[in-house]
Amino acid sequence: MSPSPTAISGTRKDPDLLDRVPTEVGLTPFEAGRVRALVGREPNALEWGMFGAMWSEHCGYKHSKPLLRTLPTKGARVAIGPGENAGAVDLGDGLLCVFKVESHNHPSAVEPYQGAATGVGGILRDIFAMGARPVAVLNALAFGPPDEQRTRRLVSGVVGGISSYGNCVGIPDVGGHVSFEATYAENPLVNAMCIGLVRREGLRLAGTARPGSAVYLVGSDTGRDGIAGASLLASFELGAGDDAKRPSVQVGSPFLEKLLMEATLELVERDAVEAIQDLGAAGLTCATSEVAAKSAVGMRVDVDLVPRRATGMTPYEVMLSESQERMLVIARPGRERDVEEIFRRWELHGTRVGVVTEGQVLEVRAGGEVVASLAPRWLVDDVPEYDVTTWAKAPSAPLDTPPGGAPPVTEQKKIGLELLELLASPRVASRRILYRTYDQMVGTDTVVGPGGDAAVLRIKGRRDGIATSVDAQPRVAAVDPFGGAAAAVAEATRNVVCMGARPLAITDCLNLGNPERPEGAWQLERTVAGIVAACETLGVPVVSGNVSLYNATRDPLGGSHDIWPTAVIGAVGHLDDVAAHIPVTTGEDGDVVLLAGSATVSLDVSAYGADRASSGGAIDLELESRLQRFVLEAHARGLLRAAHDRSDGGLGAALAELCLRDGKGIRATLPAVRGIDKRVALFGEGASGVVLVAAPENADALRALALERDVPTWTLGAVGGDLLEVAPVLGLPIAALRDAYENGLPAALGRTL
Amino acid sequence: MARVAILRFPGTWSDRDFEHALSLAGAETEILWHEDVHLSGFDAAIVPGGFAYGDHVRAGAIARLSPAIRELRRFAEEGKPVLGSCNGFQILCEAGLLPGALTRNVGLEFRCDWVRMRIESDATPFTRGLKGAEVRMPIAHGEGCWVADEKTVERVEAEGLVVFRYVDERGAATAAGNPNGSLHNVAGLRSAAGNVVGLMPHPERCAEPLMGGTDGMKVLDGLVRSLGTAPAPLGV
Amino acid sequence: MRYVATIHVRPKIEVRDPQGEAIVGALNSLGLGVANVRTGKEIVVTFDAADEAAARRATDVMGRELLANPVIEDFSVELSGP
Amino acid sequence: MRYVATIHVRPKIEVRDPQGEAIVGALNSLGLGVANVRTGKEIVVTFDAADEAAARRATDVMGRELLANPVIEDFSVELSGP
Ligand SMILES: Nc1ncnc2c1ncn2[C@@H]1O[C@H](COP(=O)(O)OP(=O)(O)O)[C@@H](O)[C@H]1O
Ligand SMILES: [Mg+2]
Repeated sequence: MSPSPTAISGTRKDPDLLDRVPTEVGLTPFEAGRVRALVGREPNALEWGMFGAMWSEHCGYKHSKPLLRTLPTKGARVAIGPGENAGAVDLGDGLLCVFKVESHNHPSAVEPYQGAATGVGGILRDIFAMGARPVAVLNALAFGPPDEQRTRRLVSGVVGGISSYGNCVGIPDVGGHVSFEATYAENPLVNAMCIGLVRREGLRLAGTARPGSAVYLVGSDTGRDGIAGASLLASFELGAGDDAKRPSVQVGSPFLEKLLMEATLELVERDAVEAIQDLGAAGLTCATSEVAAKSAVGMRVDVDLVPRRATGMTPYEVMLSESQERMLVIARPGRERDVEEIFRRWELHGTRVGVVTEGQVLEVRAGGEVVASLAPRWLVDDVPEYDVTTWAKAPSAPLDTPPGGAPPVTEQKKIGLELLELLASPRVASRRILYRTYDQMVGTDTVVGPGGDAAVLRIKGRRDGIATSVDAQPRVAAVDPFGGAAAAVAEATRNVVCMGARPLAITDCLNLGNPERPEGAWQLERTVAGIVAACETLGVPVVSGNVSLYNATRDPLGGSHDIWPTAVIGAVGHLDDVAAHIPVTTGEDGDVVLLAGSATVSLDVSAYGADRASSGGAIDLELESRLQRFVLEAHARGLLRAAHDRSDGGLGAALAELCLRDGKGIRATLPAVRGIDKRVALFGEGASGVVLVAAPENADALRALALERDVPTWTLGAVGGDLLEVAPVLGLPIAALRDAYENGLPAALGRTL
Repeated sequence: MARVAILRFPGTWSDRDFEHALSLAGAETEILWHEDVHLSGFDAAIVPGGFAYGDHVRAGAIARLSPAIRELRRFAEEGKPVLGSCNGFQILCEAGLLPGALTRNVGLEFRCDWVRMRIESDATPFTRGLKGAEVRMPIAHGEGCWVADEKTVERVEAEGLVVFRYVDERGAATAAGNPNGSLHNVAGLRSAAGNVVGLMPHPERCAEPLMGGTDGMKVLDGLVRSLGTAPAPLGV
Repeated sequence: MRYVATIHVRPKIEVRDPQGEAIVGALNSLGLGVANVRTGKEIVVTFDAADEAAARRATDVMGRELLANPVIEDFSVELSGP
Repeated sequence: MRYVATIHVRPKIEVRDPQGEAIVGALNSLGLGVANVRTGKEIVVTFDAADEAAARRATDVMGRELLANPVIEDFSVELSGP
């Protein structure tokens, strides 16, 4: 058993504190009881704080872990599944692609610029902590209506923060997703995804520290910023009385991150380290206990040795500070000099703060005394788990917010004008005004950046490449969390397929409301089930992810509404020959334009809008799977000139976007599906639709292949002219489409392009 | 083979990109850490893009204090070719190797996009024979607005120091073609002697067809050819 | 009446100032013995207001609504004129 | 001896200040009658120097060598302490 440290004064004397302390660190009485049973004595305040942070939802996944275990995580190409800093797929020839998505919703709501910036910083560290060099970032964002002042401030702040951080570190931002829906007005979503590459032998995991090795803390000095911020402790009143006023806002330093990244990668390259762990939520507590628990060792840390940015910091503050841009580095015995030399050359502050020990005890020292002594596994592995399905309950009444959101089009205008309005609407319009502030090309590997269905990256010195996309389907999920999550998996992988890449795996970020409420629990359960179903049918495993719960929005009456359950899905696909991706073009004059997959669409949860949604547009995952395989096969046979996913704005928007690629026209007719209104056919949305363009001489072969693969197709028309013509309903000049699509978002945000 | 030094400051990120692009142009390269920059034995030097020292204070301001700058100045005085791109251009201006200063884009936003430029001077090792040519290159910067006092601007124009000028689709130096508000649409400059050149765009990002353009290779290839030892470039 | 206000915006004392940190390093490399640097902004606004009380109210709005981010910055005002 | 210097860095009057221009627009949209805005920086340096003369020389070096670019900016110093 661990030595019993002297209690921090006050804990034992004041009986009131006995119950107050665990509550203040966010533990329920039940959890406090578990802690006492594990520790076998009354923990002191620091120890309570460590438990509070590590057993928080954010670090401990209390409400989601049992569900996450149901995700399919195995596959021939999976190199590292969930559980590490990030997951990885095998690209062949010894190269791994490491990736993960992470949320920074709450910090971004408090301080959009710094919240988003430090979100990017955090996900980058997750990737390079594994020894992988980050090669791209993506971001998925969700805001309220863009004409609201508050939204505009959030958009400027969040996009500014992402751009400032990623650009400075020098990682290209190659894609993303933005939703504008009222449900996110108070609670924006900011999810950042990062992709890195590492040779198999360069991979570093947390579970490889051995007793006797030196423990270094490197990077930024430790300050009072964000003390235990992740454990939902906005104002923890332990110690000095002014704690409450301390902002938990953390300010990032991308410059320091760049140095930290280069130094870490050099440490790995020179094989000077045993294990590396980034410091994120719960700071030093989390990093030390995770490395120790995963390596089945102990660790002794002397907080007096930790370089501080503020004076008079208590051990509690040092152990729970969430200062950005720090890494824990376990040196290989005998290589300490090299480690220190690398820190020095990259102009970094790196200090030896402890040692890996034999017994499985995490011992924190201060002023020559032991101030905390806990088994790392208590903090990491013994987190209580709650089975939310036991109280999950579907909402009895349909949602009171029409997920269509937009006012119903009562007085129907000319359908051509409606298409222009739809292209200019925030749900559909080009995101260029946002992503042009991101460096998309640094690294010179971006073959296709933002603006295509998915981004394409080359790998220098190799023939193959990667395609990646991040997507979400919040409107569908609002009425059907299962369908929305499944549709998001389908869309992300389909986008990758539209570049000619085979989806290898996904990462997911579950942005949901309060899991303690029956409906929140139901949404969580259904969301995970939707991902499971889609992954299984489409044959893509989940290799990493993140859960962000308690995303709630207040209504004017003071009640609290959960946001729509929003699964953000990042997909990574592989191209054997990166130069042979499906190009982002309109096609040549005379090329045949077809719709493949499903023509079943509805206005119910579309960007066009409906007054009340009755269904979330069910997805046929078997058809989706056949469609994706068909597109890849058609491309492999050289039958495709271009491909474009039908998504927000339906077939009308898809055709318009296709025209805008090269500024060429298309003459088309709507697919003849019995009983479907022309507006539904043009603006309706539904999964599993891809618009394909083929040279005339290949069209028959393409249709024959589709027939053989049991994928329905509809021939829509041909490329040519300088209008988008959809007979008999509209004919619009390309310039008008461009104007609507490009200026829509700037106008909605009250800016000029 | 031409030996080209690529300077790396804390926060530089285009170093590897230049290394790759120059290797396509047939040059031998070495990345040098700013504290140990010794340029004897090199035929040319590149100051690449990035955020040296986080661009704190002003872009290039802290990098200017590095020992590398003294060595670079000496090297430039010997008449050796020096190219600064993006942050490198900012550093060269801060160091006084090129006139004027680069300030925040008038739109106040970082901008990553393709721009068009006209090459206005061929009196540099990078642009020989390219006078009048129009090129397309990517930019990625938040502080690329070139400013100087009136007298300097006049001198720069009178002496023909503008090497790259932003132009619109019709080839005119209009506001529409200017991504950052630079005076006189200046995108890149040379020193009076012509061997030091700086520009905001990124030639190393458009040196192969897969990257969407090859005009950058013209500049890098120009350098290698001017050094007189290059094999035929690859991939263009 | 025309007033001129200088509005000083500074990061709150407990908020990290990475720019200040970078300047410390740079100044020390010049051989100066610098212990600490904090960076802020200074915005000089020339504006019209009915009287001094109105001018003060206006500068307060400027600082609160636009120039300072209350989550991480404080501001102070020096008013002169008319 | 420990000194504290506040170094004010301002764009030269003939240099365009796009940030200032943007602030004019934003403040006027808040209903304030703003005629002109100039933005500058304010750097507070805590440092050691032998005496006041040395401190003044040091702040001069700070301004000239790093904090202000003479092509576009002017600087002034307020010194206090020790
Ligand atoms: N926040 C963002 N950052 C970067 N790129 C983005 C962002 N949002 C959208 N994009 C890009 O804009 C294009 C259109 O996005 P979206 O409408 O979500 O496409 P799709 O419907 O095909 O997923 C995509 O290439 C996407 O990567
Ligand atoms: Mg999308």
